[in-house]
Amino acid sequence: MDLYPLILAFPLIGLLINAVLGRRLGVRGSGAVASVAVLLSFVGAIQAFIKVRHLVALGDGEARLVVRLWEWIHVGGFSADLSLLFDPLSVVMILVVTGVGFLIHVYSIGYMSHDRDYARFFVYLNLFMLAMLLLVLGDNYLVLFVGWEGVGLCSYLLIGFWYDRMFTTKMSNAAAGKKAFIVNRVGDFGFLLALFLIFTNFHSLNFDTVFAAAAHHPAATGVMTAIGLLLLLGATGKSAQLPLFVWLPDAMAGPTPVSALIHAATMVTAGVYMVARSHILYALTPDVLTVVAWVGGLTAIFAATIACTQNDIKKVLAYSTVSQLGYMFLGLGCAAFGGGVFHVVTHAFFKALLFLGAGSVIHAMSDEQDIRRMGGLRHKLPLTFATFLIATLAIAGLPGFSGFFSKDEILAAAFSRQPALWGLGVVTAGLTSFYMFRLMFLTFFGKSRVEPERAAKLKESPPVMTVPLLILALLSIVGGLIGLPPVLGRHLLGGFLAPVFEGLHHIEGFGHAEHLSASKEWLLMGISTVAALGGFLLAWTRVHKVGDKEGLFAKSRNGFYRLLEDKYRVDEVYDLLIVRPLSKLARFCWRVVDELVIDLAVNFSGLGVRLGGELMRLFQNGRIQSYAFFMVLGLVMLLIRVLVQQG
Amino acid sequence: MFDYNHALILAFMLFTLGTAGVLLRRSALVVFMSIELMLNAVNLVLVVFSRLRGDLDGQVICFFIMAVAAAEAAVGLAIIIAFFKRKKHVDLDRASLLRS
Amino acid sequence: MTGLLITLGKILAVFTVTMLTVAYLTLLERKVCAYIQLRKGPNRVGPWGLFQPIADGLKFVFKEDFVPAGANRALHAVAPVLAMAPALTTCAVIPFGSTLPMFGGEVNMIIADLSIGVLFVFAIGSLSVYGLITGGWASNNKYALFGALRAGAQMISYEITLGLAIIPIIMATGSLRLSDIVAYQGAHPWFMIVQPLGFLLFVVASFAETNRLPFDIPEAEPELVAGYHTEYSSMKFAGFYMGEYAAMITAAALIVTLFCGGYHLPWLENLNFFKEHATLLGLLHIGTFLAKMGICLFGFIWVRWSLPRFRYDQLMKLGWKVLLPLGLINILIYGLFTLKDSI
Amino acid sequence: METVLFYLFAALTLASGLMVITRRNPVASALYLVLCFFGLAGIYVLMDAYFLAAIQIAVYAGAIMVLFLFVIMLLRLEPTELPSFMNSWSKRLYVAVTLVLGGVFLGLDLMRTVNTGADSALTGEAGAIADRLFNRYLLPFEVTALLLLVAIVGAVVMARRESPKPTASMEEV
Repeated sequence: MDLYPLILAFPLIGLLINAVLGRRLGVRGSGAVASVAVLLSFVGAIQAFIKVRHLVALGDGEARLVVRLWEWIHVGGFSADLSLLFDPLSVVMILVVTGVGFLIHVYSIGYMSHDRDYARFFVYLNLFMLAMLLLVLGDNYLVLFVGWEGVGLCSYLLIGFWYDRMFTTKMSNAAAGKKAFIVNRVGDFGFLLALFLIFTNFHSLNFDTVFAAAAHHPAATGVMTAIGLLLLLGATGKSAQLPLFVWLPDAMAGPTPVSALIHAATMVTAGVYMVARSHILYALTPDVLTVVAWVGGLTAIFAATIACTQNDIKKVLAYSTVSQLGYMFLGLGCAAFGGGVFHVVTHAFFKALLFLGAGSVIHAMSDEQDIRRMGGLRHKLPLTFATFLIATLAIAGLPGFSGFFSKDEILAAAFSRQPALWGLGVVTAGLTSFYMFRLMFLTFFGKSRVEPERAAKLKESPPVMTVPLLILALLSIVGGLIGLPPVLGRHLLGGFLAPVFEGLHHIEGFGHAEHLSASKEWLLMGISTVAALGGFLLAWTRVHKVGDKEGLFAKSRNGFYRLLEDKYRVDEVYDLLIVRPLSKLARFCWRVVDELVIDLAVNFSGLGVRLGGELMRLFQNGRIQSYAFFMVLGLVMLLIRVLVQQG
Repeated sequence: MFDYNHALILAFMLFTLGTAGVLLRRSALVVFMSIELMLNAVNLVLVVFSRLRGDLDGQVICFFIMAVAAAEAAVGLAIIIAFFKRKKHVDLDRASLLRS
Repeated sequence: MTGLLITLGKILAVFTVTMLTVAYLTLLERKVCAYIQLRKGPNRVGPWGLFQPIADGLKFVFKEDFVPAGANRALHAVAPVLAMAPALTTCAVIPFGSTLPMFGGEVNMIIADLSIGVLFVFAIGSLSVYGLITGGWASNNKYALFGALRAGAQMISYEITLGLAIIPIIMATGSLRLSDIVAYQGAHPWFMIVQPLGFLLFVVASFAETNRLPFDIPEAEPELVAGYHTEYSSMKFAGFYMGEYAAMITAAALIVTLFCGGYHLPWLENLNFFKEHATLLGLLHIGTFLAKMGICLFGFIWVRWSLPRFRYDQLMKLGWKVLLPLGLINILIYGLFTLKDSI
Repeated sequence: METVLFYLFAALTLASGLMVITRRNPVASALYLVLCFFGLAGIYVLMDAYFLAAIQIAVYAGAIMVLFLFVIMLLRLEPTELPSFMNSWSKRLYVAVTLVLGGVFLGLDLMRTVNTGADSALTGEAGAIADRLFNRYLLPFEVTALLLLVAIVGAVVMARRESPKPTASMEEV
């Protein structure tokens, strides 16, 4: 039985069941319903994968299945169907989304077992799966946009899931959710404008039509550039790139599985997916592609530097996510669309693993997130420690682990296209290694700094949480094998995705990807390995060795460190540049425009009406006979007019 | 045969008398009667034109006007009675319930 | 010109006969009353009191004409005329005979054979209430006013029954002309037989319309002194008095015309003898009409001295809740019969 | 003959119409109105509208005006003051404007003539009108009947004696 056409139905059914019956099912029942729903979707995804792979193997270039569900909008010259597009790109995405999603669902059963609102949580999670699948599977920009907004909504709902708690002393969870939503709106605004431009220029929002039209009759350069930049704006919002990344660290207010699922593994990669999907449009405007690369590169190093100084276990991972997303954009910008997607996949594995591991730690630590109060946990949480270590090795890019291959592919592409960004990438790789091992050392090594009452309750998480960790750990190790560099073997993923990026070959400058020579490949791999090891050594010497000494967390640091610790004060800058002027403007609108101008106008018009009423009152005097008089007057006038007219 | 023009002028004068009554008299009853006067003037016009056109429809409409006038009289007089019960007068100048 | 003269002559004749009948009806009433009450009645003026009406008339003329203080003089004076006029006017459309050969032609024994005779009767009949109301109100006397209001209410109420009672007759004859109705009864059974319910209703309503007992609420001596003519005396009172009797005569004439075959006398008028002598036939018709009317008038008087008076609420209840529905049902039944025939 | 009668009736109608609106006493007004109706009925007869004439008398004079008289008597209305043209500014205005405009209208109207050549000698017999009423105008006729019923019910409800204990708010009104 083919489940893939129903892939959207399962999460929908799951969320409906949970919405109605969730509270009666109990946390296990409710979680089981949600998990099974996602599992069925995952099975459908696997089926779709097999079919698509079969089509790819046939090699006639049209490796795609379209499931048309129904005609959605048909207005004038505009039509949009709700139809699902299964091609290699979307299949890879749904495999990751449903696969990782399933593991996280299972994990959530354990993590949320003590929460009173588990049903609502699983409803949101399923809703998220639904929206994400819609986003990835839609065969036109409109469906993609619906999914796009849907995941944004779920993100907002889940960040503010514990709406009654405070995230930091200054910010409530609800406020964090609002921040995410509003920052995303900025990006969505760009996205929408891009959609309008696409429609006005290509008269369709369907991917095929748009790309075919764009490839053969590109619009004016300015328009194409605008479309590319506006789409990029949308992507930076959703994927937390410069300058719209500020919401992601605050999104850590949500439950940790949410951080793993949405804010690390899946939703934030929507931007990457969208850019990869629109590769034709970007290929037609190389300048924009350069911008993409630079945005990615700068974001990567920017976030990596911040991550080096953070003390909240989830914050470190959040900035790490931003940084890794930057990598992906770097890859996209260097025309390594396949590489970007490859990094999406590997990153989904190890970042989900990291977050879930962090969640396991937090769970064990009774909701303590500050690594300054951890240390030496490897004895108490052996499984968590082991998996976390694997993930760290993977993200740090040590050879053999998944992260190594995907990062290497991106860096190779950058090397051939934007050497400067390659340098940035290598430095980032080193920084990544550094902050991850710093996190490792502070959390799992050294002496325990755990508060006694928390230490008493410290114990390994239940199997329902650790089994997903193990599976993800396995994937983190072997995940890279699907994309081996040419010198080592076949690039399975690249071959699979090739039909998607077929169109690129017809565009000047994007012919067959020029492969680096084997020696250069080896050299590059070596350099990144060295960078990773360098980061590890730096962490070893600067953190692990001095870890227990006084002053490690002291405030007396140099200015740059404090700047990093304060996340470059981007939030403050935004506050100063945007939020405060805006609120000043709003205040101006309130005090001056509204109260003085509008209210006055309203009052004046009211006065006018009143004066008019006073005037009319002279006639409406309540006396029947005066009414009758005016009637007769009118009648006589009318008659006179008629008579005069006639003769 | 008499001049139908004169019948029309008679109707007009009757209507004017009725109008004057409606406008000038203070007693609701007399105003009501003046309205009947106006209705009758209209009836006369209808009958004259019915005669001129050789069509009975005018007279049929007259009939309907009379029937409606009867209904109107019943309701109108009931209103006057109800009004009188409250106010002990039927003076339109002092009838100002519409005035707040 | 001859036509006008003939018409004037007929008017004169009818007026004279009616007024004479009125005069002697008063005598008749007193006589019948007396005999019903085992008395002799007036018998001093002339043989069997035959000159009594003349004496009464003279007495009225010489009485003081009193107008109460605060009365509306003009209306007070007009009221008796208003009371009498409708009754006399109604006589104009009643066929009191067929035709008489006169002045070298046939003369219809009817003053004005209107095509809307029945409507005319009702239109004029509805005016008779004005005399009572005006008189009662103009007297500036509360008894008179009450009497007037009651008279008005009663007459309006019973006029509806009166109208409903004869609708089947109109349905049968298909004409509003009274002579047509009489002619119809010459060829068919009298409506009295065909329409017993209608006849009954009409008679009862006629009693009420003429303010005769048992419906003489407007006068009602015990409660209202003398009702609307409490403040009347002399010839003005005589006006009301004569008006009442004239109304009685009109009512009797209508009953005869509408229900009792009018001037027709079955069988006898079909004799060959009368076919040869048209004048005799005409005279026979007139005589028949007068005789029937006399019987009717006697009935009026008989009822007056036999039945007690209704209370006001009983009267209204009877009118609206009994007679009116009965009249409607009568129309319905007759309509169904007609429908059956036509199908 | 007919012309003479017409002017007689016209004069009667106009004179009594004038009386209706100038009498102080409402009873007098009502009686003059009845007279006015008689005049009109006469004119109807002159135009061979017999049925209407009869209905005019029966309905207007016989029913509606009796109702008026009833009400006047029931309410024991005192004779009202005639309009005091001299002391009411607004009424003076009414009269002036109405008369001026009415005069203009009448003047204009007198200049026009209706084509009286086409006198149809149509007679408004009961049968002919009944034919119209029950064939072409059956629905309006039925609706009128319904209207009368509604009017009766409405009148009864409205003029009904109010509940023995009126609420305070009703009293205030």
